[in-house]
This record gives sequence, C-alpha cells and structure tokens, in this order.
Amino acid sequence: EPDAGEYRIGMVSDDSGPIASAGQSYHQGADIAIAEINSKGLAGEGVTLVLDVKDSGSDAARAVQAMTQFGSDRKILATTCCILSSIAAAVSPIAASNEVPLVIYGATRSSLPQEPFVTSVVALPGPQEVQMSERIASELRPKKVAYFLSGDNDIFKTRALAMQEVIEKSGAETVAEITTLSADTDFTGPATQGIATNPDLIVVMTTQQPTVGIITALRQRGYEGMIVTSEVLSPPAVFKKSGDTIAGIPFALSFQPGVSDSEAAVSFIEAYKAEYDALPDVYAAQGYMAIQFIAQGIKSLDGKPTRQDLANAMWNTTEINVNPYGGQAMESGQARTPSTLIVNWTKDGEVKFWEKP
Amino acid sequence: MLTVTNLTASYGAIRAVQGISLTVDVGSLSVVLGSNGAGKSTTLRSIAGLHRPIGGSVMLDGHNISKLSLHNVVRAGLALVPEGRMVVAPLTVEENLLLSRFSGRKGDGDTLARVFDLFPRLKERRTQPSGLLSGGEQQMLAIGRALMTEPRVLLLDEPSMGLAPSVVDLVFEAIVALNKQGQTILVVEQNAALALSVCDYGYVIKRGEIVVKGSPEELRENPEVLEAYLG
Amino acid sequence: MILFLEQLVNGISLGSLYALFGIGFGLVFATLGILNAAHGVYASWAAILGYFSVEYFGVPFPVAVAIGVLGGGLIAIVVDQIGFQPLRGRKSGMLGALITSIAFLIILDSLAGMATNHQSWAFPSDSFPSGMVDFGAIQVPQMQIIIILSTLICGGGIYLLIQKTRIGAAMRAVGWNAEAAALSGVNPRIIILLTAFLAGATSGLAGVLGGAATSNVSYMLGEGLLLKGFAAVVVGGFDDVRGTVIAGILLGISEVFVAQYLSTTYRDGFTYILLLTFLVARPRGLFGSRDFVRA
Amino acid sequence: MEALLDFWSAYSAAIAFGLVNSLFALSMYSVLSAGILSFTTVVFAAIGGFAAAQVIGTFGLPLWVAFPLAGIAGGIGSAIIAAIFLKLETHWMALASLAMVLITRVTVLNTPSLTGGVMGMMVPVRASVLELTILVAIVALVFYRLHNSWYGLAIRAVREDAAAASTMGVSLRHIQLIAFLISGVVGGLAGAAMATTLQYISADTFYLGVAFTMIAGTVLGGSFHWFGPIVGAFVFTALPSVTQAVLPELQDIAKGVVLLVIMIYLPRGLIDPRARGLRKAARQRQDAAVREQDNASKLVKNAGQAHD
Amino acid sequence: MTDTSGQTIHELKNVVKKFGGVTAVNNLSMSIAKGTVHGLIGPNGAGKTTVINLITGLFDVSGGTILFNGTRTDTLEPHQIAGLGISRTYQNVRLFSGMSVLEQVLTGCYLGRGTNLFASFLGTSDARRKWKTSRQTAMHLLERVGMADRADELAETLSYGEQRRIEIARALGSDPKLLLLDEPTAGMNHSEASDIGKLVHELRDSGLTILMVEHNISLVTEFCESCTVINFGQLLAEGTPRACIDNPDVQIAYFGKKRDAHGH
Ligand SMILES: Nc1ncnc2c1ncn2[C@@H]1O[C@H](COP(=O)(O)OP(=O)(O)OP(=O)(O)O)[C@@H](O)[C@H]1O
Ligand SMILES: Nc1ncnc2c1ncn2[C@@H]1O[C@H](COP(=O)(O)OP(=O)(O)OP(=O)(O)O)[C@@H](O)[C@H]1O
Ligand SMILES: [Mg+2]
Ligand SMILES: [Mg+2]
Repeated sequence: EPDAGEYRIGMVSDDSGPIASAGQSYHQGADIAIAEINSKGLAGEGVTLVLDVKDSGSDAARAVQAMTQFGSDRKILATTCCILSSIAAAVSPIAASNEVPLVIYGATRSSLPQEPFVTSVVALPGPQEVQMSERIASELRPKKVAYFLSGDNDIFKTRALAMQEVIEKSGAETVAEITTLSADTDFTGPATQGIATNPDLIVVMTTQQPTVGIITALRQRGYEGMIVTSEVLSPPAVFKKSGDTIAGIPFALSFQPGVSDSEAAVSFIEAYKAEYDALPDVYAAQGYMAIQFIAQGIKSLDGKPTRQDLANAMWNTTEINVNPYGGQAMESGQARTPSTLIVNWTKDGEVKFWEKP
Repeated sequence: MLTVTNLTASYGAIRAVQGISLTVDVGSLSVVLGSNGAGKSTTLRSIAGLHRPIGGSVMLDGHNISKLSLHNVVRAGLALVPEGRMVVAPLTVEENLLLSRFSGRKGDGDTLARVFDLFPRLKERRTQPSGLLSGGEQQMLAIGRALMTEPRVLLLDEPSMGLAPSVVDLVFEAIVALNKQGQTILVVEQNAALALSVCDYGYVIKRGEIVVKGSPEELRENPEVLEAYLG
Repeated sequence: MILFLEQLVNGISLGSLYALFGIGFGLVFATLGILNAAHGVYASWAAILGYFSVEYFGVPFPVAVAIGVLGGGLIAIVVDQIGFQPLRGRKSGMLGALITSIAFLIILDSLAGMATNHQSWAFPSDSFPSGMVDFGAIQVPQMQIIIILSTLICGGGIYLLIQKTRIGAAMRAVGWNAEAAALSGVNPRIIILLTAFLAGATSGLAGVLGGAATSNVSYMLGEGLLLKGFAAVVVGGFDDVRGTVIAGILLGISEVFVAQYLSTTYRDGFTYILLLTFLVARPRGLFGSRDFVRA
Repeated sequence: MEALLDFWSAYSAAIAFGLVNSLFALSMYSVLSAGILSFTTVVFAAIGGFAAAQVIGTFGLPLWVAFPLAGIAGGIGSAIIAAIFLKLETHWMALASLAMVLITRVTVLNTPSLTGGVMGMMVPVRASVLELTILVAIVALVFYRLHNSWYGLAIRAVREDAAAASTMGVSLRHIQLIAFLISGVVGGLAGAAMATTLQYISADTFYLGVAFTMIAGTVLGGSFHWFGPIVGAFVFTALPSVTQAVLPELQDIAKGVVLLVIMIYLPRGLIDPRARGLRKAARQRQDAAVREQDNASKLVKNAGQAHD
Repeated sequence: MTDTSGQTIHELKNVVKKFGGVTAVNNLSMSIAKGTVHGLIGPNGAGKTTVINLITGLFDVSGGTILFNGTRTDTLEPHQIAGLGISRTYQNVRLFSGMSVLEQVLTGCYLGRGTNLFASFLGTSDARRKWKTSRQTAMHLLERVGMADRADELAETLSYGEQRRIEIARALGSDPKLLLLDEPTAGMNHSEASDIGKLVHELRDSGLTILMVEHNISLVTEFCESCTVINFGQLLAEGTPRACIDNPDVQIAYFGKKRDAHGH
C-alpha cells in the first residue's frame, strides 16, 4: 500500500457548454467516488484523494490548456477527462507527453488508449444495441423499419448501422433513413417524412437532444407504433422533460437505478441520492468508476506513488473492483462491454426491464 | 430673453470657447462674426445643447437651459440651424419637416405651408430622401426644420452657406420678416456686409473670446472688422 | 402530394419562426445600427420565463406567452441601456456595439444555463395548444398555425409602424443620428427604448412559441435562431420588414425540402450555397435597400 | 527555479493559445482595416490547418515546411473567395462570410479523406511556444511595415471613406484584394498554428467559436492599429484563466462583464491611435496658445520700448 | 510658360444624368480651356455637384460622353480618372476620420508616390527617399493653405473652414492637371475667401486648369476667366463671368429679379 497522505487528481470537466448536463453528472459521480474512497480507505490506509477541477466548457482549446497545467503540476498524480471524442483526442497526446495517467470517461471513440498513460473506462458501444435489436427483431417481427441517423456523429451512426444489419437480417425492410444533426431543434419535417413511410418500428439513434425531439415530434404527429433508441434516454431529467411520451421505449445500457442491483451499484445510488437528492444516471456511474479505477491503481502501489508506476499499474489492471455495472473487465487500458440491461421508462417515471408490449 | 454668461466649452482638452457672455433681447436680431476656428459654431452648439459646455450658464426666459438635453432645449423654444445641416438623411424632406411635431410646439400645417412658400424647391423635392438633396437644398431644409418648431429664439449658424444668391436674399428677407414679427434671432454669418445690414447688434469672436461688440454702425467702423470681414 | 403539402406547411412554420425572430434583429440594425449578437438570448430567456411560469405557477399558455414577450422586451431594454447607450456618439462604429452585445450574449447565456441547469426542458404537452387542426387533405398542428399568424401580424404591424407613422419616422431618424432627430424635438432616449423593447418582445415571442412547438426550452434556443434570423434579414434587404418575412419563410421552406428531398447532411451547406448564390446575383437583397447618402 | 519552470509549463499553453489567437485576430484585422467585416478567416484557417495536418501527418514534413505551405494554401483560398466577395457590399459580405464558414464546416465533415470527416485529424507534431513566437513576430513585422507604407495610408482612407479615397487614385478593388490575400495567408498560418498547438483538429475547431474569439479579440484590442488585435487576443485568451482562478462558478459571466466594461470605457479598444491623436492635438494647441501669449507679451514690451 | 489657353482640356458632350425620375443633368455640353479658371454656377439643385461627380466617375453617366485631353473618361473607374490627373474637393467636407492633417494630404499624394506598394512595404532606400519627398510636398501644400502649423492634429478637430483648406491641399497632393473645386470658400469670410482666390490664381499660373463651383459671385467675377451657368441641369449661359451675370435669364434664375449682381 502507498504512503498515507493526500494525492491530487485533475479533472477536466464539462460543467458548462453545450453538453453541460451530462458533464455535471460525470462530475457529481466522481465526487461521490472521492468521498467513498476517502472514508473507506479504498486507495490505501490513510490515503485521501482530492479532486482538482478545471472546466473546459466543452472547448478543445480550454481543455488542452487545463490538461497542460495538470501535466506540469507535480502535485497532480493522475487525471481524468472528456466526454467528447474530439476533446479526448486533443488531450491524450498531452497526457502522454507529460507522462501523467489519464482516464477517459465518456468519449466512445475506439483506440484512444495509449500505453501506458491513457486508459479508458468507457466500453465501446455497439454490442449492447445489437443484443437489444436481436431481441426486438425476434419478439416483435417488424416489417417496415425507419431509421433516424445522426449526420454529424459517426459513433451514433455506426451504432445505428449495426442495429440495422441485425434487424434487416430478420427480414425487415428499411423504409427510410432520415438524417438529423446534433444541433437541430425542429423535427416536424423529419417526423413527417418518417411517418409518411408508414413504418411499424422506428429506430432513433442520435445524440440526446435530437432523440428526445424526434420522439416527441413523432408522437405529437400521431405516430403510435414502436420506437427503440439508445441510453441517451436514461437520465431522469429526460423523463422529467418529456413525461410519458417516452414511456415504453426500450434502450440498452449497463447501469440504471431501479434495475442495477449489485452491491456497488446500490451503495453508489444511495450515496448519490443522499448527496444530490436525485438518482444517478449512467454518466454519473462512469464518472464514479473512473475515480474508482484510479484509486484501485494507487492502492496497488508502495511507498510514494509515481505517475509512471501508477500508469503501469492501471494499464495492467484487468478488472475494476468497485463498479456499479456488476462487473467491468479491462483489457490493455480499454474497458470491455459489461452486462447489458434492456430497459424502458414506465408512465410513472420508473425504469423497468423492457417487456414485449 | 437669451442671456449667456461666461460660457466656456472645450473638446476634451482643447478649449474652444472661453468665457463668452452675450445677451439677445426679445425681438432683436444679433449677429456673430469671426474667422475660421474662432469658436462661433461651438458657441451656438453650446447654447443649443448640441454640445455640453463645461462652464457658464444659458438662460432662456429666466430659466437655465444649459443643463437640459437637446430635445428639451428645442421644446423650451430654442431652435438651431446647425453647421453641417444635420438633416436626417433617410427621411424624406416632408418627414424631416414633420418630425418637428415631436417638439410639442405647434408646427401645424400652416407652418409647413409657410416653409414650402419660402423654399419652393423643397416642395418640389418633398418625397425625396433628404440625404440625396443638393447641398443648398439641404441647407434650406435645415432652416425649414428649425422654423417648423416655431421657436421663440432662433439660432442660425451660417445660414447662407451653400445657397445661391437669390436664396440668400430670400433667407435674409425671411429672417428680417420673422424678426419684425417679434422673433428673437442670433445668427453667425460670414457674409458680414449682409449680416450687418440687417442686425441690431453684433459681436466679433476671436480665439473663443468676444473681442468687439456693438451696434452695426460701430462694428462697421471698427478697423479690424473692416479689413477682415468687409474688405 | 400530401407529404409535400405537409412539408410545405412545416417549412412555412419553421420559416415564420426565423422571420419573427429576424424582424426585431433587422429593426434594431436598420434603425439603431446595431448588429446585436444578444438578440438570440432574448428568445432563450423569454422561452425560459414562459416555461417557468407554466411549470411553477401553472399560468395558462397565453399568459406564459405574455410573460415571455414582456421579459424579452425588458431584457432588451436593459441590454441596450447598459451595453449600447454608453457607446452612442463615441465613434466606436458598429463593432463596439457588436462586442458589447457579445459580452451580453456570454453573460445572459451563462445565466440562462444556470437557470435551466444546462438542460433542455419542454412545456408539458397539455399546457399549450398541441392538437392538430384538420384541413381535409392534411392535418396541421395548432402551434404551427399560431406561429404563422403571429409572424404575419407582427411583420405587418411593424412594417406599418415604421413606414407609415410618425413614431416610425422618429425611429428611423434617431437611428440615423440621434442629435439630428433631437433638433426636431424628438426624445431619442424614449424612441430607442421603444425600439429595443419591440425587438426584444418579438424575439421573445419567437422564443416562447418556438420553445413550445419544438419541445425545446433551453439556454441554447436563441443561438439556433440567430444565424437564420440574420440570414433572413440580409436576404430580405436590411431595412424592409416585408423582405425579412418573405426571406425567412423561404429559408424555412428550403431547409425542410432540402432535408426531405436531398440530404440533411448537406442541408446547411446547400442552404448557404443557395444564399451565397443569391447574394452574388442580387447583392442588395430581395427588396434592395434604398440609398440615401450620396456618393 | 523549479517553481519558475512549473509556472512556465502551466501557463505556456495559455501563451501558446494567445499567440495562435493573435494570428487569427490579425487575419481578421487585415480585412477589417479595409472596412470589411468578414469571418472568412475561419475558412482560411481550416484550409491551412488541414493542409498542415496532412503535410505533417501524412507526408511527415517538418513544421517549418508546413507553415509556409499552409500560408500559401490559405492565400489561394482567399484569392478565390475574394473573387466572389468583392462584388458584395459590406453587410452582405459579412453574411456571405458567415455562410462560407458554414459551408466550410459541411465540406470538412464530408471529405473524410482530406480532413478525417467527423473524426477529425491528429497532428503528431507540436509547435513550441518559441516557434509560435517567431511566427507571430514575423507576421507582426509584416503588419508593422504595411502600416507605415503607402498601403497602410491607402487602406485607412478606404476604410473611412471609400468613395473619397477612390477620387484620390486609390483603387478600392486593388487594396481590398491585397487585404484579402494577407488575411488568407495569415489565416492559413493561424490554422496551421492551431493544428500544431491543439495537435488535433476537426470541423469544430474551425467553426463559429473561433470566429467569436477573433472578433472579440480584435475589437477589444483595437481594430484601428495592427498591435490592437495582438493585445486583444492575449487579453481575451487570458480572461477565462483569470476568471476561473478568481470566480470558478461564475467564470463565463465574469468574462462577459470584463469584456463589457472594457468596451464601455474604451469603445475603440485598448489600442486607439485616434485617442492618441486627440491628446497630441490638445497638447499642441496648448503649446501654441502659450507661444502666442509669449509673443503678445513680447510685443507689448517692444511697444513699450518704442514709446520710450 | 507657353500659352496654351484656348486649347480644350476637358469636355462634356450632351451629358445626361437621371436618378430614377429626376433628371439632374440634362444634355449638358461644356468645355474647359487649358490653363484657365472656369466657373460653374447655377441655382441650388441645378446639378453642379452632379457634374463634378460625373467627371470624377463617382456617378455613371446616363448618356453622353466626357473627354479629358481627348480620352473618354465616362467609362472609367474613379481611381483611373484620378490617375489621369483629375482631382477634386467635396462640397460637404469629406476628410478621413482618425487621420492627422498631414496624413490626409499624404493620402492625396498617393498617385505621386513614385514607388510601388511592394517597394514601399519593403522600405527600399529609393522608396524611403520618395516617401520623404512626398512628405515635403504635403507640408509645402499645407503651408500654401496656411495650415502647416496644424499638420499633426487630427483633421476632425478642426473647424469647418479649416477643414475646407485641408481638402484643397489634399486635392493638390496628386499634382493634378485639372482641379475641381466644389464651393471652396463656403463658410469663409471675405478676406479668407480672397486668400483662396489668390491661391487659385497661383495654381493656374503654375499651369493647372481649375473648374470652380461657387455661389460667391464676386469671387467668380474676380478670379474666373470663363464661366458656365446651368439651371435644371441644362446650359443657361456661357462666356465671360460678366457676360453670364448680365444675361437676363441668369438674372432671373440665379439672382432673383429684384437684385442686381453687383450689389453688396
Ligand atoms: N470636434 C472637435 N474636436 C476638437 N476640437 C474641435 C472640434 N470642433 C471644433 N474644434 C476646435 O474648436 C475651435 C473652434 O471651432 P468652431 O467650429 O467653433 O469654429 P468656427 O468659429 O465655427 O469656425 P468656422 O468658421 O470654420 O466654422 C477650433 O479651433 C476647432 O479646431
Ligand atoms: N442620388 C440622387 N437621387 C435623386 N436625386 C438626386 C441624387 N443626387 C442628386 N439629386 C438631385 O439632383 C439635383 C442636382 O443636385 P446637385 O447636388 O448636383 O446640385 P447643385 O447644383 O450642386 O446644388 P447646390 O448648389 O445646392 O449644391 C438636386 O435636385 C438633387 O436633389
Ligand atoms: Mg463654424
Ligand atoms: Mg452642390
């Protein structure tokens, strides 16, 4: 175990800017982890971790500045960052060249990890939706399927295409592929276009704002058929905003209060609820796990931990012990896909396992 | 009627007018002479509220108007025909004239007709954006606009500038006629001979100070005035 | 055919929103000479205020709209008095005011972000007219009808106000040169306040109506409108409200149709290439703008 | 010593971005000083940025080869754009330039082979602060020389009154074309500098955010003298760091307020040659007045002597 | 100097200018003899300034041709016309804001800079020398209009009459062959105006041709050799100033019936 004392972790957060709502979740999850680690000695006897936060405002240049400052600040032992893949790509080389461990927590681009300094606790998306698509295709047997794709987010687009492949294999016909952009707000046009093709299943795979907007527009325009989407629907705030419009729409993820029941999940949810009087979402869980991952690395070291040793330890980790997913394997600094939960909101604002209607 | 005491004005650190005092009696016509850069325009601008003086007072009918903002000075009954005309370019001639209805002073249809009588040229151009008028036409408009507010005191800064001789005559006839009707007038004019032939009292400004004042006869005899202004 | 008609209505409604927003933007530019980057924030705040009054005080929708409109107008007045008034008559040109408006954009945007917790909200679907009106062949959402009518009424009203009334003449006069206007006894301050209020109020109206219709009340709402509103104003020909309305609607229609028949990926690119081509072909906009200064 | 080094490495990123933003601001200033409000700098920067990324990343050429190439690429881009734009009038040009920015974004997103598309591109080489300083110094020297040449005089005349300038023999087209070309070259360099400072560029790097930064920086610093944009770019870059240190929760608001206060008190920017001119004029008049008084008193003295 | 008078330097042939419905210049022909001071007078709105704008290329003609030294100029751009040696002042003073008095005049010297922009950018020794020469020229011109001691001041801080003088100096900067003065003495008193008149004569004596728009008739009679009177954009009279003024049509249109031109 390492020497007792205070160790600092730098976090480049997204507390403001266009993705601030997710950014705040990550930040709060990380704070919960710090509190838990310090009170339970998870990083070693007498070891306390302190989070040093710099807000990037979702701006790559500001993130780079923040990471450079962390990198050159000898008191910082490790860093964590980044929801947007573009920002992650911009700060990773800085972490590597400054030789400071960086744990990426939100960005889903593949091949971000760099041995040994840059690791990622984000499972690459895809397999979960594929599982969900298989279930839906076999249980609902859709005939005509319309897809809403993201025109400026390749990751979401790839995920949608993976689903499309599965669904088409089951014999369903693709009647429409409608593209929207992340910054769009008016979806009456796309919704009209989608409904006009008369689909019995609509797949919405876009970033959060458009997803909610498209679903609302579809329902307002009278579409009553089946819709499936992604985990962007999971934060409680989304339900608060959209109400029962989104009830019954399935999505796949790894963590969800009300469904996740591992010991770590339960204690995380409770701590989060006590602190913020709200339920954590999957983003908060990731922020939490990033810090737990670092703590686990620190705990495995002796004496005064160095950045280099910590990085090596983390790179060689194969399992994150404290995680709300009920199991999180790591391989060469990259999280593997954990178990999949296929869930939906109910009309009264709870999340339940999805059942065929 | 209009009493200016110890008026001092500057542009930043540049002093343009230093301690000018003058009195314009009710119904009188006074004229201000001075060479380029003497501070004539600055004096008029400061009296009318177009420039904020740094010292001195301007009394109109016993009320101090030196702290009033421009539009309130106009509403109090003082109108200025400024140097550089300052017509409202995007507005038509007629709109420019009718804007005076905001002064709360009469400016009824009659005044409009009188202005058009005085300057038939403006009537011909009534629907033209005033920024497209010729220089002289704009000068007419600036004078017409001041008349539209039916002021009690009228300040004119080189009204004859840019006007053809016949129009200069018309303007001065109008000035005299207005004055006869009891209008109080203060005019800055470069055409000294013309100005001195109609006024009751005159001032000469030099480097921001009044250096000579007196009746037109006295001014005409003053050697300095003779040389510089009457030739 | 039905799809075409439905999309046409969608386009007109979307474009009306751009136009409604653009009217005030153009008004302030044409009269006060300010390129106001903060114009979008009025819309965001109006939508947020309207949403809050429904959410926390349960007021009926028309009251929420009124609150948003009033709020938009008042914020516009505050911005004008703090940000633009001190620059008047100080030879800073258009750029000085552009930067103070950017400063207000930053300030009001972050305040709005805090007020909404950086999230997007929506009017509860039963709080505003969210039904559809049956026109036989097609059905049209009530909100779309409300938006289109509001735009036509505001556009027409403001056009008449500016071109045909004395107040309108005073507004144009003050915008050209406040001192020149004051020489006729016009109180520039009041005219400026009125102009700012009108601009803020129409922006606010666009904000609340748009926020309700698209189920998106967020601090970023105005940002999306800003560029489109600006485009509508320019294409329409700065000082003509009619141009703004027509150009805004055309812009909306083109967006919807490009997305429908070409591709969304190229939607913005295509729309802006169209716009660029138009500008090169007709460099002074739809209605041109009258020259009033001589060479 | 170590503390000093730490300080340097902590703030070197801020300084680097200040330098990069100076280039952006100077590129915008180049056209602004001809009276054109244009955001096409963003376009030139995108051209230069991706060109540099390709040159360095794909062909492995060194930084100081990439910079000139990026400048040339930006210059070519600006020549094409100027050919279209110089037909337009000011406000329309501003909008057209915004349209160009959006078109560029769509183009970048849809030409993945050149730009990496939505994924963007990594740049394997980082420009040091020293290298950036040299680059900015060279560009500043160019602007300094321009300012003090006939071009500088002509462009100021064009900005204040294009018609009057043309009757003095100044060709509007010619001057504006040069302004655009300089803007293009400097914009291309700015893009390359940005690419080698961030080491990662994508469509988002060259979008409205940077347009905002550069116009705010330019006007804040003063758009009437070439030194203004450099000062403004540094102030505007440092603002977030400073406000973050002082008021972390309200940093954006604080940034807005500082911007507002500066503009209200110095509406023509931090560097304003006109204000200097006014002060100078005031001083000279005072001197002249004093001299005149001296002369007057001398005259009186002489007169007195004459009477004797 | 050689006597070149009588030789036409500038000519308008049937020039027409319409603004929408307004015909500001209507089928006007006039010619200016080399080395003379030519007066252009007429009532307000007669089209005098428009004529100057047409000559300098700021307006395109709606019809007719304009010739300078036999070269057609009505199809040229303003800067090209300036390049041929035509220079002007403006009726509503148009100085460049933010520039010092000296810089205004230096801008006027742009055409006579003697180096190209690139050499001037590089600061070659030749360019530096030429720059110095231009500065001297500018200072000299300021002396001629009596404003040399104000060279470093911002032009916009000068009074109206002072600004007019700067305009004249600026127009002379390009060493023109034809100088167009639009009401150069407006806002000047008698002695100031005759100073300008004397300057005009000096300029003419040094070979310049001058077209002068003026409402100050005594100046026109005193300093112009020939004169054109226009009204409603049309030619009303031409000849010597005296002949023009005595023309009864001119008397009615320009002076009003009641007054004789020699008064005051
Ligand atoms: N905006 C200004 N800034 C600085 N100084 C100014 C400004 N306007 C005028 N001045 C100075 O103030 C003094 C007086 O100017 P003013 O315009 O009052 O003169 P004037 O007597 O009207 O001259 P003119 O006959 O030429 O119109 C002059 O020295 C002038 O240079
Ligand atoms: N751009 C324009 N559009 C419409 N009318 C115009 C335009 N420019 C000038 N005019 C009109 O053409 C006529 C001639 O104007 P111009 O300025 O040439 O007169 P001027 O002879 O110089 O008069 P002044 O002695 O008053 O300066 C005027 O009646 C004016 O209103
Ligand atoms: Mg004056
Ligand atoms: Mg004229």
